[in-house]
Amino acid sequence: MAEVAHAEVGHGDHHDDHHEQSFWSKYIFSTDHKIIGFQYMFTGMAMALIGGYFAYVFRMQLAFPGASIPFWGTLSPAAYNSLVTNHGTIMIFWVAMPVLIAAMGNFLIPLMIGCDDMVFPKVNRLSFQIFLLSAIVLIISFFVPGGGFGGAWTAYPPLSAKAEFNATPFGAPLWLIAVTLEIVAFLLGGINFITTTMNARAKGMKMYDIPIIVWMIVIASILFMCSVGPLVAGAVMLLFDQTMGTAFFDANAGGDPVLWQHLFWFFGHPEVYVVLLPAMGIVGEVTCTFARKKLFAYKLILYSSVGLGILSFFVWAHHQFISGVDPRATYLFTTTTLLISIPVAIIMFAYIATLYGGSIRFTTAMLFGLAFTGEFLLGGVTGIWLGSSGTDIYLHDTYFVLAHFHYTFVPIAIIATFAAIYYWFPKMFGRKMNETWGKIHFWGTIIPFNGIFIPLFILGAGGQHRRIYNYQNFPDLAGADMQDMRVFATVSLIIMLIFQLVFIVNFIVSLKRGEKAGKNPWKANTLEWITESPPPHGNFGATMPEVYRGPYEYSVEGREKDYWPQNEKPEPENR
Amino acid sequence: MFEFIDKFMPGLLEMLLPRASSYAVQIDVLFDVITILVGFWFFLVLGYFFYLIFRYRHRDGHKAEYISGETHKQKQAIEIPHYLILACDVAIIIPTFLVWYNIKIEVPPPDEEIRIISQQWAWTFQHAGADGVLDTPDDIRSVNELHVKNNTQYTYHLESRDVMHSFSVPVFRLKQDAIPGRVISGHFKPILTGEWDIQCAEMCGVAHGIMGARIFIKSEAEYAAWIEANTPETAQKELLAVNEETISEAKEDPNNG
Amino acid sequence: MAHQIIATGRSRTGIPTGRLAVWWVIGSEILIFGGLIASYLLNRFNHGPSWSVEAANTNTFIGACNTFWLLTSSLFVVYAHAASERRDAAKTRMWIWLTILLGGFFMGFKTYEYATEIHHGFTLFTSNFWSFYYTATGLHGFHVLCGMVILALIAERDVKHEKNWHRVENIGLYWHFVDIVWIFLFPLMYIAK
Amino acid sequence: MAGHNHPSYLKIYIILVVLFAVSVIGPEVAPMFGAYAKAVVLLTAFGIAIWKAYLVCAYFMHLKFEKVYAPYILLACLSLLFVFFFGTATDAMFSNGHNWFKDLDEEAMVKEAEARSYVLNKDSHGDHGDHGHGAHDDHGDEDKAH
Repeated sequence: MAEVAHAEVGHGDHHDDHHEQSFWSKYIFSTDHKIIGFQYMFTGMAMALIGGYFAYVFRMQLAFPGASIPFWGTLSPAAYNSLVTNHGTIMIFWVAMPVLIAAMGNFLIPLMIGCDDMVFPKVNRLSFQIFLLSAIVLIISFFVPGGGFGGAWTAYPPLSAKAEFNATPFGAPLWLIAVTLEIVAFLLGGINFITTTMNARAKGMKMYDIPIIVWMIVIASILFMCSVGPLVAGAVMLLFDQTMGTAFFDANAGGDPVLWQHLFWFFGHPEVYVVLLPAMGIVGEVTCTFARKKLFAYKLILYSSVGLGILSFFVWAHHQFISGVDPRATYLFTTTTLLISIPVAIIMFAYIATLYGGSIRFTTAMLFGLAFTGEFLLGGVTGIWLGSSGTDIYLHDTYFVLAHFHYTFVPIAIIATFAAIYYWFPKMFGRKMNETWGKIHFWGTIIPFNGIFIPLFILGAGGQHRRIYNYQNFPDLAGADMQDMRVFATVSLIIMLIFQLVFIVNFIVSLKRGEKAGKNPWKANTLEWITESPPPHGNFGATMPEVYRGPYEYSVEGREKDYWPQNEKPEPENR
Repeated sequence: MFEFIDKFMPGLLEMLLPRASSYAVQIDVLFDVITILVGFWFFLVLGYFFYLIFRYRHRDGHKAEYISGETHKQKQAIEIPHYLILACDVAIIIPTFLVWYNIKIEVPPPDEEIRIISQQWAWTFQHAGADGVLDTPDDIRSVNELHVKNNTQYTYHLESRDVMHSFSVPVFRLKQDAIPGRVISGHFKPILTGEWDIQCAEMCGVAHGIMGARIFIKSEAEYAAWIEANTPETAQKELLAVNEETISEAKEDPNNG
Repeated sequence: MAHQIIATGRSRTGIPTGRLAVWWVIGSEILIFGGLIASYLLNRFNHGPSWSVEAANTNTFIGACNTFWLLTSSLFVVYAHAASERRDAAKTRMWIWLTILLGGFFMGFKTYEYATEIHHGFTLFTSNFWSFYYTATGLHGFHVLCGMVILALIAERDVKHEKNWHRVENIGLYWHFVDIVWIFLFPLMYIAK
Repeated sequence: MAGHNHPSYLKIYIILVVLFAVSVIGPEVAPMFGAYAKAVVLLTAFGIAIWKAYLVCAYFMHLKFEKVYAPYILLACLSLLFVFFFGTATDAMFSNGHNWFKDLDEEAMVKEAEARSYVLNKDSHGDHGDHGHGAHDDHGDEDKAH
């Protein structure tokens, strides 16, 4: 059976052996996991620019309502709704997921578990192509008559179901199709990650020798796969409602609009952990390498993330406390929601404990890694106000919620991603990024980030609701001090966006002129660092690595070197 | 009980918004309790985190220790705080349940009922009128203006005509989504006279951003006068005119006023 | 350097990679169909009286025939798998084509059923019961159709040339899953009235 | 997985067909059980569906002989469905609950359904096809009226 599979895939890959590949077959239609990882990464970055631009436009509107916005013009309410909706959708589905799971998963999993590619390279390519198609469909949806969909990323029907309500007869279905395609792409990708890790590990790599980020990506893929099914069914139903006029979610004809909320949040809440776990994995890797420490309580972290995954299926209705679910059900969901703080806290404590007794090198990657831990702490704890149903009555759908989940999602999708890019850039492209500019970028990202969202916590606690395009319409919210905070947040955002230019320039310049990295610039243990930078096709050359120990054997006593690569044969006396 | 605890609390939310309903104090107290518990942990952990970063920064000739974190003693470094967090969780869950029960589960016998009908993009409030009974001819309907009597126990019935809306009165600390096809009931008791915002807190379409209303909490005398002035016999013509007028025009008045 | 992907040949779990992936695919399909069926059930319990009046109009005879076709095709596809393990290309192809034939019966009956129901005035838009009926059976029919196409491709491109034998088993698993979905759709849509 | 001692496929198939026959006959004979008719239908319809699904999974899909991972994967997915169902059932499945009710006239829906039902009307009206269409059109008009 296995031989046959070999022959088949080998055939498809045959032309990769020619040294003179065209640009197309090497970078566009490649089945190589590294190239597909890059494709995901660059598509994700491009979409992040769009999402960031949207954020800039609507923050400008909030700070200077009605003014003409540079690079946009005057913002209409419909366009505002559309920008808010698509900012959320893009940042979650087209930035966080592709960069954290797909790009990092594709690039790292085969390298870290010591095999030459994903188990289904063609499925992998197909996954990216569907993803790209979904991104294109989403972008098209901004330009159709009626404009892009503006019913919030949660797309609650009946607003999302009928054009007479949402006024976007083409935008809404296209948005839904784009999201569904994206989900299909990640189902294919996720199954690939899971089977690869289950089946294709290097010789000697046992359960507990797998680097934590691989575990995290696999758990996240499983979470995604298990949670998204009902949403796919729901998306089909909603699409029928939108385009054909069925009444699945139409209360007048006996449907139930709240059912969609359940279908959506049954996926939507685990989705938070789908993007959180890979980010935590990245930070775990970075922290260990630069603190020169073994990961504190590896097994406990692993079990906690599995527990986190399971528990995440029992909390979804905390998004619906006040949206019409039976109030008695809330007791259960409050309890589970507050309990979920425990596994998250265990992981965070373990990361902090990892620093204890370390020898911390403040590289840019490490700074971003530490910043993730610090900022995510705030994002995590603010969830408690919202998970507690009592305070959620007041805080639901205010800027407090918004600030809370930006304090989780920005560390996840932006800060951890930067940590990953600064950390693995040498492996990806063979050169290091400039550290000085990296540190300027770091401070230019972290300080404005807090400047954006801390005022929003206060605004939210003051009763300011989300998705409102002009607070001057509400006398209680139109006060000068509240407006000052909005302006402060907007200015912070602009500063943060400007500092991203530093990153882009640094990235491009380092591609060409960066310091040569060599095989293992950070003196790390995991398998990706034993091969060339960038890794050749097939990753490890003639002999595939064999694993003898866990991934975090740093500073082992009695050894001269403070790291101990996983594939290094143990010396006889140690045995 | 909440009033008593409130004496020892910083009253963070009250700094930002007054409390205009009988149960606002409960949510404020719960908010403060969570703030204190969580804030304590957050700053403790963050402080320790920064201490570790500073203490174990890289210095020449200094090598990191090898700590696996797998021994029982080392694991306690995580286990003990995690039991403490569990204790905090319980300390939060219990008052949470109480607050939730008081606000969303138990509906005290009402002095007066009110029907709230939401649609794109306006609120219609059906006041019980002079006789205090809903669905009688003397009901007073008003668009985007909710008039309530101070110190009166209200029960509201929330409906939606088209899409999801959310009835949010920040000064009451009250929020409830309106769902087409469902009638959702709840209660509030104003305790402070004045005039404040009502917002729609659920994305409801293009003009979601201006779907606001005003709540007027009146003393008994003012409220009686308002009833007097607005009962349909005397105000039928005006009311009809308001209803016939385009929604946006009707809405502009309270917001600008 | 090898041209072949080493990763695909590894099997740390002991389950061949292709089959492992199929299990995951089936797992996710369970949740997709399950989400739809759960939504159907929630509505059905909520609107019990009116939906049972609606459900009385489904054609139990055709539903039963279709169940029978799929059950039998499951037997055939498992025979195809048994034959493929003996590396008997001719037998494997025969059983696969018989499976496709029964799939074709299923689709034919389904088409006739849809036609009569539309003729009787029950379309996708008649009421929510019919929306669920057409969506669930349609999604299932789409899976049957996909299964038939893949079966045909495997029979003609792989089995005929005596390669990729494992694919017979993998598509068989998928086919059984489609059968199981129907086993549940049949009582839900046709029997419970 | 060849070489496992599983029962012959034909035997399983015959059991399946017998079960299938019982599930079809179930509703026909159920009225004989009087008060238990509904329970009998549920048992023959869904009890047997689960049994059949088990047989197909265990023997045709060889799950009985597969490595433990596979059944765990499927069971995990299945159990999540129950989580979803019971979490959602608190409001989606009922017409009224604590402090809320659904503003829907079930009796009117029954009447509508009866009016357009083909089975109920085919005896009284010879020309069933037209009637069905008529009923449907009426419904459509009502929808617009909402």
